[in-house]
Amino acid sequence: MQTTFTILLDGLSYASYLFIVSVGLTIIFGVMKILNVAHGGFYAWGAYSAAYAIGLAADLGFPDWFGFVLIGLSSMGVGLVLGLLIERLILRRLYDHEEVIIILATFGLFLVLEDLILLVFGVNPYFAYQPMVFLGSVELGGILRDVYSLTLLGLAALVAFACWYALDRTKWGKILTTVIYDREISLAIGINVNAVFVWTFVAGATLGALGGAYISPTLSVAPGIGIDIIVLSFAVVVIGGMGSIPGALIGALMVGILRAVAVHKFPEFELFVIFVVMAAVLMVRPEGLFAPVKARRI
Amino acid sequence: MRKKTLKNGLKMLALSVFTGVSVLASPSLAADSIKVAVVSFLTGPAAGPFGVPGRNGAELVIDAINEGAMPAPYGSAGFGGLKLEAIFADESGGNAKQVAEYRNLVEKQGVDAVLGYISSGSCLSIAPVAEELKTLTVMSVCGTPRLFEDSDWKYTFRTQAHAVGDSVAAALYIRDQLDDVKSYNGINQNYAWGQDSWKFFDIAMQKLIPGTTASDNPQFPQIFSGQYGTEISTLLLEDSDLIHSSFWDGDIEAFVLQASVRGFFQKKRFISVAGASAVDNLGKRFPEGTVIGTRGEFGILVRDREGELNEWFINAYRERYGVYPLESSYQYAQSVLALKAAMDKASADNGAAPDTDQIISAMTGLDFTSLAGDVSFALGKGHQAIHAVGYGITAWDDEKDKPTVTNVKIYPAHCILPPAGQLSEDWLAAGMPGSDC
Amino acid sequence: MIRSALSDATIRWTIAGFLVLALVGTLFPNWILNNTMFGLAYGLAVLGLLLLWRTGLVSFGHALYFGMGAYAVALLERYTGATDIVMRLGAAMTVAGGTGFVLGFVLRHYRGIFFAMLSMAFSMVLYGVLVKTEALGSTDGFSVSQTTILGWQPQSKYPLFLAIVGLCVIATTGVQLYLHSALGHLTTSVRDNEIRVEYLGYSVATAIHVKYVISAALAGVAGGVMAMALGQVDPDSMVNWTVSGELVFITIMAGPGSVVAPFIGAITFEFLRTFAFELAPHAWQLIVGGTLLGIIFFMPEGLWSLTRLISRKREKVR
Amino acid sequence: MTGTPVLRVRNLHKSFAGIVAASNINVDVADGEVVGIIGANGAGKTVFVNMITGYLKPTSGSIEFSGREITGIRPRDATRIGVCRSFQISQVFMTMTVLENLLIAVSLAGKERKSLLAPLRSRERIRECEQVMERYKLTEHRDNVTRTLSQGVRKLLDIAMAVVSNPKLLLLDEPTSGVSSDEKFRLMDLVMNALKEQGTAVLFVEHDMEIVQRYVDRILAFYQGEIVCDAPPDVALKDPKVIEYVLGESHGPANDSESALGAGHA
Repeated sequence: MQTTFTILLDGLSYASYLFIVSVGLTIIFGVMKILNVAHGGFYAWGAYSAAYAIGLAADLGFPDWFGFVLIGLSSMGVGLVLGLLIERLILRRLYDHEEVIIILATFGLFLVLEDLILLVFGVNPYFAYQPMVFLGSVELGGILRDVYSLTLLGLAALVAFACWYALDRTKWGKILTTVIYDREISLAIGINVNAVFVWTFVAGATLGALGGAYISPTLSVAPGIGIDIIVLSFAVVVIGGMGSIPGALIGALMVGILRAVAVHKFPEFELFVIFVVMAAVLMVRPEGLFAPVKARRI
Repeated sequence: MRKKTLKNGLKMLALSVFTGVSVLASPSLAADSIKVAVVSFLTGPAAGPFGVPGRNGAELVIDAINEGAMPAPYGSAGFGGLKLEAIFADESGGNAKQVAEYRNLVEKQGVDAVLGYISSGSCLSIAPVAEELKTLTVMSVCGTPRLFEDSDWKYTFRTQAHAVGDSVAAALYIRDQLDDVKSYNGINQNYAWGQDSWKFFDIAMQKLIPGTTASDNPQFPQIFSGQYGTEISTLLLEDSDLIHSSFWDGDIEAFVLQASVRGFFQKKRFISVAGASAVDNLGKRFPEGTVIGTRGEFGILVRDREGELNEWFINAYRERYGVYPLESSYQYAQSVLALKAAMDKASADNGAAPDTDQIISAMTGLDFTSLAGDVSFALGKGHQAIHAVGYGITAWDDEKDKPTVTNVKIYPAHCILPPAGQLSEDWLAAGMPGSDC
Repeated sequence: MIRSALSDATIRWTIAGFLVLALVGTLFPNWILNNTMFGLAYGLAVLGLLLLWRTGLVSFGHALYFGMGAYAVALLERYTGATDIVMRLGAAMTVAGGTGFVLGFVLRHYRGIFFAMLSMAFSMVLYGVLVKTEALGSTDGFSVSQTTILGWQPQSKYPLFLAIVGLCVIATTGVQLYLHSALGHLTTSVRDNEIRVEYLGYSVATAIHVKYVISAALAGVAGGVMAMALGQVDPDSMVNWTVSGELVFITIMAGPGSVVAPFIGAITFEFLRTFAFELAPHAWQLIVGGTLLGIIFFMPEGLWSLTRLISRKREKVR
Repeated sequence: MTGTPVLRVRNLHKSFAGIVAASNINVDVADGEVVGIIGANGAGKTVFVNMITGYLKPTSGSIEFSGREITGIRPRDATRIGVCRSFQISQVFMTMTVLENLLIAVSLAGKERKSLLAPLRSRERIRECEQVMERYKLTEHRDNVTRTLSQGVRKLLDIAMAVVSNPKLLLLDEPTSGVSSDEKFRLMDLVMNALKEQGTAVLFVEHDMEIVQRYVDRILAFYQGEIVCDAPPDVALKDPKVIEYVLGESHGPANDSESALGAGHA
């Protein structure tokens, strides 16, 4: 019982983290049909800039809670700057290329972003533990847990709610849904698809950066942290259905809980199990468990 | 017509094979200096805690020896009279990349010898290539006993005692200093070093403290994964009293930070085989009361120990780099000293500028003095060093406002390592005959 | 068969080119020899990807076969002690080709992004297994001892180099002959119009399956060659998704123009990497990534388009 | 009508999620007969063609080809036994030349699969393709990439590719749609004469009544998935039902979206 509860909680908190990162990826794919490998770069940049800012603020004597402000600011900054630059300067010119070529271009971007991190932030790991220490711990299921990791659940719920609200309850959401459904019709009825693409990409990038920034206090922020998260979030997005937000939620929950069960009970299957599920979903239901409605034109 | 060209082509091909074979030059050292690559992690999670301090330790001692500025017995200038020109290379990127880099160092940059390597993975993959390229390679930090127990190497040496010593010393220390350990578990990295460390610790515990029980669910996260929430939960849920860990790079710092927020160190005794770098790097954030080792008479364990070499090293290092030398600084310096001792001996036996074979025969089975203890190449047919290993308990020194260790206990080599010619697992299984500590 | 092969100009030039490489190889210092062998290994894998690309398919999971080939060599030695080149390459090809044959039954129904993703998922399954299994070397991988050639232990790297060059000649010739056969021309047909191929009476799935198995076997051989040339296998530099990405990168860089392009591309890549790493160890990925973007923007046909540029200039001069 | 018909369709029925696209279709086509299929958009013409060539599986009913049951057969198997088709939107290999297109078609038409491993450009194959190009007046476009050719030429190529295997039954889906009006008779003359030489039975879907009248032996008029008239052209075109349901609407431009198959693959 206690074990089950702990596994569930570990899984949920890991799933929340995966969801925050993956939802950006899935939004970008849904609207722009781009599978963005550079998303791992946004994640890493978010983590680095937040960790750097938190460390700097601590040295300057700011209170520990200020870290939360910095997390928000740095993810928005990264999303805005990198998102705008990359969409405007690079992706914009590639929209008429084959989708696999675009994937490859984002792979190139990812490599570039990785090394820019080394050049800007250096090669040593950063520790931005202040916000985690600030929130302390609480006993749940017989063991102490750090409150910070639990707040991930709340943040994920917030992100999910915000996505739902923006898509379902605002005019912007209607426009977005139209573009997702049919790009040509949207153009025909006068929607500025270019603007939609830019802001979608910025929003997706910001969410990726937010994932990195928010998780940074709980890990050592070191070169290469963006590599594993890409394939994990690909797995999440593919399992749930590329382009589907509820899909990303389900995918994240499945991956998170599977991983937690594996680590607790069958550690040697930790990585294996995630990709087996990914492959299985692709084989049985290639469009994912929660594929968004598509305008079929065949 | 076509046939003829083909025939001629084949002839030339045969000729070129022949010349290709004969062109292979035999290794020889340059006249007045020797070029040595020093390999350690210069980027990534292992750079701060291990790679850079190791590199600095080597650099400091190399420069001092080149200038003849070391205290006795290393006061003479140069390595067998030769100046050592060091190239510093990065160890990160995985084993395959290290092998490629090693080939580049030897074949492209033309180094005469290679010194260093922290990860056991690197050492295991480099040794066969060193053999192939006939290049003297002195390993500094890595710990897996497989290196010399699975094979014999001519060109590879290791100045660091292997993981069995660390594990047996750990079990001895627990027996001698902690009285309430009934059960234990471990969190170790998922590669040679982590796997070996846990395996040997487990056997040593069973032999030295009968009645204790090991958990059936030891954790093996991937190296450099940096995030241990789930593993910490797993360990906390169990009722093991003591947790063993051989984490050494940035992972130990990440683990300690994540675990201390969750009250891990109030609930569990923690023994860290090689995490002393975190004691310095995390300062007050490192939990007091942790059993800490440095895999030898290195770093924080000997920080206050007297002795000319040790004091010179600490002072010179602090002067140059502004911080205390860490475990890896000692380990790299120890490799440089081994090279110095061997080359001095080889040049005394053979005249100036010894060649690789002469250095190798001088180094084989050599006894030499390290910064804070003695070392001898006693295992692996004279290629694997043995030395004493110690542990202590972390504490905060309020007066000096710096971390310190108490209850330091050093176990001599014969208590913690198998005698020559015996495999570690056999020796452990036999109840460690000859170990009388 | 041989005569018809030699009547093909590309094949003649390819053989001549490799012959020159073999001859020049006698003058190479070891490090160039090594890097060239790495390049040739990558080239073999890329040759397989080129086949798929001409069909309009991009696999983001060919590190699966590359890694399998490499591990086949390492495990064969570990469990049987065999170090002979024929057995090593045979094992690498069989394991990779066999796996490709089985997975091909699934993958042949996928296109575009789904093909890319499913390939990636399969390769990451292998990665997950290798990294977590101690018996398979976990993150350390294994060392691979020097290769013997029909029982002979060469004292230098050159004989192995020569054998690899020979292998490349066979592979390139084979692929070129295949591409010129009716079945091979179906590559482009399938990319252009699957419906028409079906209505001409041929199974698109079979056409793709054949290509997939060939490309898997080539990647397997490539992994085997890499293991022999390097002397080490490990999951992160041979099976992880970044390796698949690198292979696709070289494919794009080389361009689909010719069966020689993969080798030119791969050798260029290997030297680019070596020098970039030496000159700017913290910026080499930046250089590689920037090159990739540059090629996508300015050279959509890859490096091979340079040769066409040269030949066009020559025509003008005439 | 004597002997076994080339095509015998009995009680064919097809519905998509409850919507009936074809029902109660009974047709016999004799050797060498030319049959025109007319009907308004959405009347079920292309669905019918798609069922016979195996792209769609009928919900019920049976299709026999030369006395052999072929209901629900796969397209490639239909092709192999001699049921071929052309497409409303020409389906050719756009990045290849006319010769290469035909070479592929010829090599796949070979009964022996071994030939697939031989070089594509064998002398015999090229000769065969040259004959086909001669017959369909494609010789001048021999080495042009099809992407650069006019719709009419592509249509011709499309049909030529369908015919190289000498099918016994050929289905042409709107052979003149998208072809300019001065080209269409030239095209149809070429095609129908060539087919007559081979003795191929032809079923063709057509909106253009001029074309229909000129070439067919018989007309099948579709309305809401059913055949409302099956008669020679002079009879059928005067049938009141045909006039009301078919001709009344069919003079507008052909709408591409009707085809469940053609669009999206262009």
